[in-house]
Amino acid sequence: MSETDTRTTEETERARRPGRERGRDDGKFGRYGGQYVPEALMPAIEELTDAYERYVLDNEDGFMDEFRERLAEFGGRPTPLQRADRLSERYDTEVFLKREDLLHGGAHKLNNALGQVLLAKYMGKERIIAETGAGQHGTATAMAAAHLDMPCTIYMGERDINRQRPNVFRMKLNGSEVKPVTTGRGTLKEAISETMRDWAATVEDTHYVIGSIVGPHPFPVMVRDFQAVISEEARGQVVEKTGGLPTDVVACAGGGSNTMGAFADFVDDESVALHAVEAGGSTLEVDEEAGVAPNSASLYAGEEGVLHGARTKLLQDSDGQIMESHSVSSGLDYAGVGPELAYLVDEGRVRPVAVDDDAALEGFHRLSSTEGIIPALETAHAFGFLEDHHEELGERVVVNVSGRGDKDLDAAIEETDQRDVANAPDMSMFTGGI
Amino acid sequence: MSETDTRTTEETERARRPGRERGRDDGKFGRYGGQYVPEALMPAIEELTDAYERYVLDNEDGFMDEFRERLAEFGGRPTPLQRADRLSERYDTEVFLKREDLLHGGAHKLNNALGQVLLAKYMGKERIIAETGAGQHGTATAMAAAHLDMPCTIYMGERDINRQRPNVFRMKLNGSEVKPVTTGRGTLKEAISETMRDWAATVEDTHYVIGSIVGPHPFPVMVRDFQAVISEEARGQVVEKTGGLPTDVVACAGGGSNTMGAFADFVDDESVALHAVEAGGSTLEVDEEAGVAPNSASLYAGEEGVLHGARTKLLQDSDGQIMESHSVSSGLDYAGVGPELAYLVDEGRVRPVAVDDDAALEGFHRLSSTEGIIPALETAHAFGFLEDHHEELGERVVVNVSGRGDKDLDAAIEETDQRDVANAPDMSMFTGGI
Amino acid sequence: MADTGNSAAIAEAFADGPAYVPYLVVGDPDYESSKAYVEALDRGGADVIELGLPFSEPIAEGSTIQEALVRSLDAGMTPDRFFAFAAELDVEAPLVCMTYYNLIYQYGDSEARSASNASGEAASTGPRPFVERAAAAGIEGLVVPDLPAEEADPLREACDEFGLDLVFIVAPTTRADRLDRLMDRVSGYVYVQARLGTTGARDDVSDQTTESLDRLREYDVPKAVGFGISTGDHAERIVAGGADGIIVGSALVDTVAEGVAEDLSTDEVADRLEALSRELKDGAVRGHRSRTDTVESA
Amino acid sequence: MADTGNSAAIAEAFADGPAYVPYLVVGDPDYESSKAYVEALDRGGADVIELGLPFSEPIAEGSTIQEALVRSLDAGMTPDRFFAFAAELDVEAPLVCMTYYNLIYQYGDSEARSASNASGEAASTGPRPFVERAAAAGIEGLVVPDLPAEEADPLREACDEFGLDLVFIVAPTTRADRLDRLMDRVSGYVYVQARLGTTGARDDVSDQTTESLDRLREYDVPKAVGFGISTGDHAERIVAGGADGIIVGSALVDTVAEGVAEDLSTDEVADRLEALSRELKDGAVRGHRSRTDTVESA
Ligand SMILES: Cc1ncc(COP(=O)(O)O)c(C=O)c1O
Ligand SMILES: Cc1ncc(COP(=O)(O)O)c(C=O)c1O
Repeated sequence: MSETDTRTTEETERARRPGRERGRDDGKFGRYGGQYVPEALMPAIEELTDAYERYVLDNEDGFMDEFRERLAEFGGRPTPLQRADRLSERYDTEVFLKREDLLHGGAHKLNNALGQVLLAKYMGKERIIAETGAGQHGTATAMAAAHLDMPCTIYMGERDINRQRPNVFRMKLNGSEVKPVTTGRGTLKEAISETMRDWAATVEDTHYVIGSIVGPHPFPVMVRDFQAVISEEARGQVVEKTGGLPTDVVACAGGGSNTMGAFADFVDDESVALHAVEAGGSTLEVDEEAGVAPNSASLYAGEEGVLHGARTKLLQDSDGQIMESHSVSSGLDYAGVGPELAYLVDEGRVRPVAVDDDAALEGFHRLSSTEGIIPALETAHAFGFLEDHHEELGERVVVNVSGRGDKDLDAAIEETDQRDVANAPDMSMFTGGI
Repeated sequence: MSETDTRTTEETERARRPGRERGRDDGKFGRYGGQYVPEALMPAIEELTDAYERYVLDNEDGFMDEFRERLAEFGGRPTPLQRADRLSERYDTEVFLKREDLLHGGAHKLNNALGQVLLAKYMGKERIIAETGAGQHGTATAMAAAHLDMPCTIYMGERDINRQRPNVFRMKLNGSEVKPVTTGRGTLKEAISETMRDWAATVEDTHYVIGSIVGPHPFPVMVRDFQAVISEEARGQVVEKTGGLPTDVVACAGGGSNTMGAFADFVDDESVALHAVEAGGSTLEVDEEAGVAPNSASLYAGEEGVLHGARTKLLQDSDGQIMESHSVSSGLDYAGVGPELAYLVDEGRVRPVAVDDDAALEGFHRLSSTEGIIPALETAHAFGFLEDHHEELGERVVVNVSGRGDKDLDAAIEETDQRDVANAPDMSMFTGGI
Repeated sequence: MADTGNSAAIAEAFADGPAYVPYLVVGDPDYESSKAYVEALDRGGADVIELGLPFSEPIAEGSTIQEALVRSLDAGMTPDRFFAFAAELDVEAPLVCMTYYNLIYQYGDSEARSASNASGEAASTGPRPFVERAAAAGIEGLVVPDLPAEEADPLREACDEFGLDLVFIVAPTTRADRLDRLMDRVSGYVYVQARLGTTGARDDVSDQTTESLDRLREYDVPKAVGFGISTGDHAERIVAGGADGIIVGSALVDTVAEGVAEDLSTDEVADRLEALSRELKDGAVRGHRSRTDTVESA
Repeated sequence: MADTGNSAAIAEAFADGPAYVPYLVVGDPDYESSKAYVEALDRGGADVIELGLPFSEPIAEGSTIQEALVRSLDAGMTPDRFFAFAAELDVEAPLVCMTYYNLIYQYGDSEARSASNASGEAASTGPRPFVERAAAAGIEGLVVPDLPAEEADPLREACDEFGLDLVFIVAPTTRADRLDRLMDRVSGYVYVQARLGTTGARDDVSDQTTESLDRLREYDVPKAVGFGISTGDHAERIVAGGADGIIVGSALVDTVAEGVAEDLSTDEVADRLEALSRELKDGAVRGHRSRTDTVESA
C-alpha cells in the first residue's frame, strides 16, 4: 500500500476484484511468469511494479477512476453485449457478442494502451515506446499517446511496415514516430528486441507499453487488469439480460490479452467453461528443421520455456530456439502466450483449442454476412470454433469480438482467393487486392 | 393515431420529443420540403408516411423500443461525449466531442440505416435497396440489412466503385449485392436515378433507404428522427457533465443528417448557436459554363429549387440544372441539402459556414495528432471551422464527430500531397498511396 | 378542369380515333438532327408530340432516355434553346413539353434571382415565366413527371393563364383518393403508366394497363397509355384495351441511339423514325377499329 | 559465494593485473572461421574468453551482436555444436558461455521432454543437463543476460555442482537492495555494465561506469567493465578508474562483420582480432599501471 493512499479499501481495485489476485504478488502463476529480463531493466520493472500496485491496485491519486473515465469517454466503454440472432438460431443456443470491435481504434487493444500510457503519465515518464507487429497495438498506443499528449515512438519491422502501410499511416497521423527495424527478418521479434534496446537505454524517462499479457511481471497482471473490464462488463451484462451466467466464454488467443480480459471475472465462476481459441494456421505439424511452426498454437501445442521476460508455453524446437509461427491473422502470429493462460490451461480451467486458417476464414465470412459485423481475422477464429464445436457448448455462449476487420480487407481477399471458402461472396472483381 | 395503438401517450415519440414536430404533418418546412416524386412512387411514399407515423411516432408494436435496443446493442449507443483536452486548451473554451465515429460501421450513418431497415421489416417489405456515393451509406445499409436478415441491393456508380473498392468489398462481405451503374458519369446522381428506377418497379415489396435528410417527405423528418438520438444523448450528456447547455453545436453538413441529428434537440434551446459546416471545396466561385461548383456549400451559396423529391437549397445554374459539386470529402459532395436545414438557415436559427478543402485537411491532421482521433474528411470540416472561428464561439462547444477516417487514408495522402498542409506529418513514404 | 382542355389542338388530336403521341429528347444527339427527327415523327402520323427538355437529374426515366438526356445536355441544350427549337419546328401536331419541375421553377429573370439571393431572400420566380415563354414558343402542354398534384397549383394557374394543358401521370399504384386529386387538376390528356417501373421499351402488355384503364373509365379525359410500347402490335392491343392514345418514348429514343452507335446519317434515322411511327400509328388505328367493331358487333 | 569462485582459472585470470575479457559469437560467420577468431583472441592476450551461444530472441543485445547471432544461427549453430566447438578450441584462457536462459533450461534429453509433454505434464529438465554438458566441454563459467538473481537459484546450484562460475551483470540502474541479492549469488567476476543501453561500441567513457565501480567497491569480487569499450585508450581509462578487467564484445564482433562485408580472408580477420586484442590488453595494462602509480604516489 502506498503512503499517500487515503481512500477506503472499498475503492481499491484489490477490494473491488478479489478474483484477480492471481500473479499480483510475485508475478508467478504456478510455474509460469517471472521476470527474465536484463539487469538494466530490472529497476524499471521494479518501479513499474510499484506504480502498478499504487496506482492500479490502490487507485492512488484516483488513477483507476481517471482510467475508467477516459476508457468510457475516449474509448467508448462500456461496449455492448449483443445477442447474435442468426448465430443463435444456427447453433440452437444463445450466442452473445461482446463488442470490443466498437472500441476506439477497432479492437480491445486500447484498453491496455490507454491504461499504460496513463500510468506512464502518473509515473512522471515523458516518453512512450512500443513494438508492433501488424500494427494493432502500435495504432492503439499511438492513439492513447496522442490523447494524453505523450511523445511516442513505435518500433516496427521493415517487412511489417511494407505489409501494413495503412496502420503505419495511422500511427503517423496520430503524431507517433514509426521507427523501421531493419535487423534480422524485419518482423515482430526484431521490433521487440529493438524496443527493449531503446528501453534499456532510456528507462529513466521512458515507459515501454507491452501489447499483451506477456513479458515480465508486472506486465501480465497489469495488462490483464486493464483488459479485465471486458469480462467485468460482460458478466454484468449477461446476468442482466438473461438472469444467469453464461455456460461458455470464447475468445481468440494470440498473446492472450483479449482472452484473459474476457475470462478474468469468470475464472472464479466454476460453471463457466472458458475456451481459448488459438490460430491453428495451416497445420499443427511443425518443421523442426526449418524452425517453423505453421501455426501459433502455443497453449495447445507449445512447451514450457522462457521468452520475452516470462516463463510460459512456447513454440520452440528441441534446443529451445523459438519457432517462426504462422497464422492467417497477423495479430495471433506469436510464438508465446501469456503465462496466466499457460497456468490456467495446466490447471484445466481454460480449454485451449486450435482453429485453422480455413475455418477462421469461414468464420470471417459467416459473421460478416449473417450478422453484419466484419470481424478481425484474429476474432474470426472464435467463430470458426463456434461452428466446429457448438455441439459441445451449453445454452448461453459469450464470444468476445476482439476487433473489427477493416484492417484485414486485403488479407481477406488474398486468403479467400487462395482457397475454396464455401461461404464467401463472389469476389472476382477483387482478385489481386483492393 | 393508429387503430392498434394501445400505448399511453407518454410512450410515443410525439409525446417524448415535442420539439421535433417540424415537418411531421405535411412534410413542409416553410417553403421547403414536399414530395416531388413520380406518381408511381407516391403510393409508396404514402405507405411509408403512414408507417412512419404509426411505428416511429406512435411506437406501434414497440418499434421505437426495438430500434433503440438494436441501436444500443448492435450499434453501440450511447456514444460518448468526450472532453477534448487539447482543443479546449488551444481554443480556450470547453470543446466536447460527440463520438459518432464510434458507432458500428464508423459513422452516424447506421442510426438511419438501421431505423429504415427495421421499419421496412415492420412494413412487411422483403427487400432493401439503397444508393451510395462514396459507400458510407451503402456500407451502413448493408450492415443493417445483414443484421436484420433482409436481402439488399446497393446501387453505386461504376466510377465510384473503382474509387471506393474497400467499401464495395465491405458491402459484399455483408451479403449485399452491389450493382454498378454505368449510365452517365457513373457517380452518385446516376446511382440515385437507378435506385429510383428500381424502386419505381418494385415499390410493392421493396423499401428504398435514403441516406440523409433529403428526398420526399417523410424521408427528411424520418431520417432526422432516427438521427436525433445524437442530440438527445449529447444534450443529456453535456448537461450532466457541465450542469448547463452548450453555447454552440457544430456539425458538418452534406445532405445534413448528422447535422440535424446533432441539432434537433437543441433547436428549441434558443441560447445554443447551431453551426452547419459545409464543404467550401477549392473555392465558392462557380463555373456556370462547365456547370461545376467546386464546393458543396448549398446552404451557404445555393438557391432554392427542387431536387430528388424535395424543395430545398441547391447548387444549380441559372437554368436550374444541377451543378457538379466538389469536396475533398466525398460524403459532403452533394448539390442539395435537407429541406429542414434550408428552412432553419432562412429562419436564422442555423448558421451556415463554408470551410474549404485546405482548412478541412488541416482539421483532419489536427484532430489526429492532438486528440488521437482520426476523423472522416467530412467531419474534419467541423474542425476546420473551429480553428477559423473559435473566437466567435462561446465557452462550451459540442462538435459532432460524424465518422472516423479509416476510409479516408488514401484520400488524405493524395490530398495532403497536393498542398502544403502545415500540420501534416512527414508522409514521404506514402507518396503515391498506401 | 377534367375533360375540357386549354389546348384546342390537343383536344382535337384525341377527338376522333386514337392519338399517337411520340416522345423524343430535344437536342439528341444534336440540335439539327433532332429537328429532323421530330419532323419525321410528324410525317409518320403523330397526333401530339412530346418534346423532352433535359434535366440533369432525371429521376423518373429509364436508362434509354437518361442516356439521351445526357447526349442532349452534352451537346449544349438549355431551356432557351429548347424554346427556339420548338418555335422553329415545322410540324402539324401540337407540342407538349416534358421536363422536370426545377427547370420550370427556375426559369425567368436570372438576374433578379441572384439579386434576391444575395439580399438573403429566397428567389421566388415560380413557374409563370417558363409557361409564358413556352406558350410563346408554341408549346401547348406540359408533362412534369416529378410534380405531383399536391404541389401543382402554381403551375396549373400559369398554364391556365397562358392556355397550356397540364398532363398528369397515373400509375398502376395510384390509389383512389389520389386519383381524384389528379383528375381534378389534369387537362389535355392523362398519361396512363402502363406498368410499374420507369420508361423503357418492353415486349408484353401488362395487366396493370387494363386495370388502370378500368379505374379511369369514369373520368372522361382522354387516356393515353405509355411506358414500354415498342411495336404496332403493342399499340394495337393497348388501344383495343380501351386507350384513347398511345405514348411512345424509349422505342423511338432507341432508334436515335442506334443512329449514334452505328453512325447513321440523319436521313436514315429520320426514315426509321417515320417508319416506326407509321407502324405504331397503324397499330393504334387497328386497335381502335377492333374496339369499335366489338362495340358495334355487341 | 562472493569473491571465491568455482573456477580457479577465472580467479587466477583476475588475480594479478587487469583481465582482458573478449567476447565473440561462436559460429560467426561459420564454425571454422569462428574457431580461428577465438584462438586469435587468445593469442592477443585474452585472460578469459566469453563465447556467445546464439538464441533466436536476444533481447539484451545491440544490433551488432544481434546480427552476429543471426549469422551464426543461419550457419547452423546449436548448443551441441557449441559444446563441440568449445571442446575443440586450442586456447589458454578459461571459457565462459554467454547465452539466454531458454537454451539452458531446455537443454537435455529432448526425448524425455517430448514424452513428458505428450503425457500432458510440463517438461522440467531444468538447467542441470546444460551445465553438466558445458563442464564436460571445458566451459568454466556462464553469463545469462536474461536471468535475474531472483530466478537464478536452480542454475546457481547446478553451477556449484559442476564447478562453474555464474557471472551476473550489474547495471548503472541497479539499486542497493538488488545489488546485495546479486552479489550474494555471483561468482568468478561481476559484469559491470558501463552505461545504460544495450551492447555496442561507443567512444566515450561514461560517468555511470565510475559510479558503478564506486558502489561495488565494498564487494570484493573482481569487477569487469563492459558495454561499449572499443579502443586501447578506453580500456586504459576504465581500468584506471578502478575496473579489474574489461569485457569487449561489439568492437570485436564488428571486426568479424567487416570481414564478412569486405569478404576478407579468415587469416586477415584473425590478424585484426589479434591486433585489436593486443591494443585493448595493453590499454588495460597501462590503466592498471597508472592506478598502481597513483596509489603509490599517494
Ligand atoms: C483484433 C485482435 N484480436 C486479437 C489479437 C491478439 O492479441 P491478444 O491475444 O493479446 O488479445 C489482436 C492482436 O493484434 C487483435 O488485433
Ligand atoms: C462521416 C460522414 N459525415 C458526414 C457525412 C455527410 O452526410 P450528412 O450530411 O447526411 O450527415 C457523411 C456521408 O457519407 C459521412 O460519411
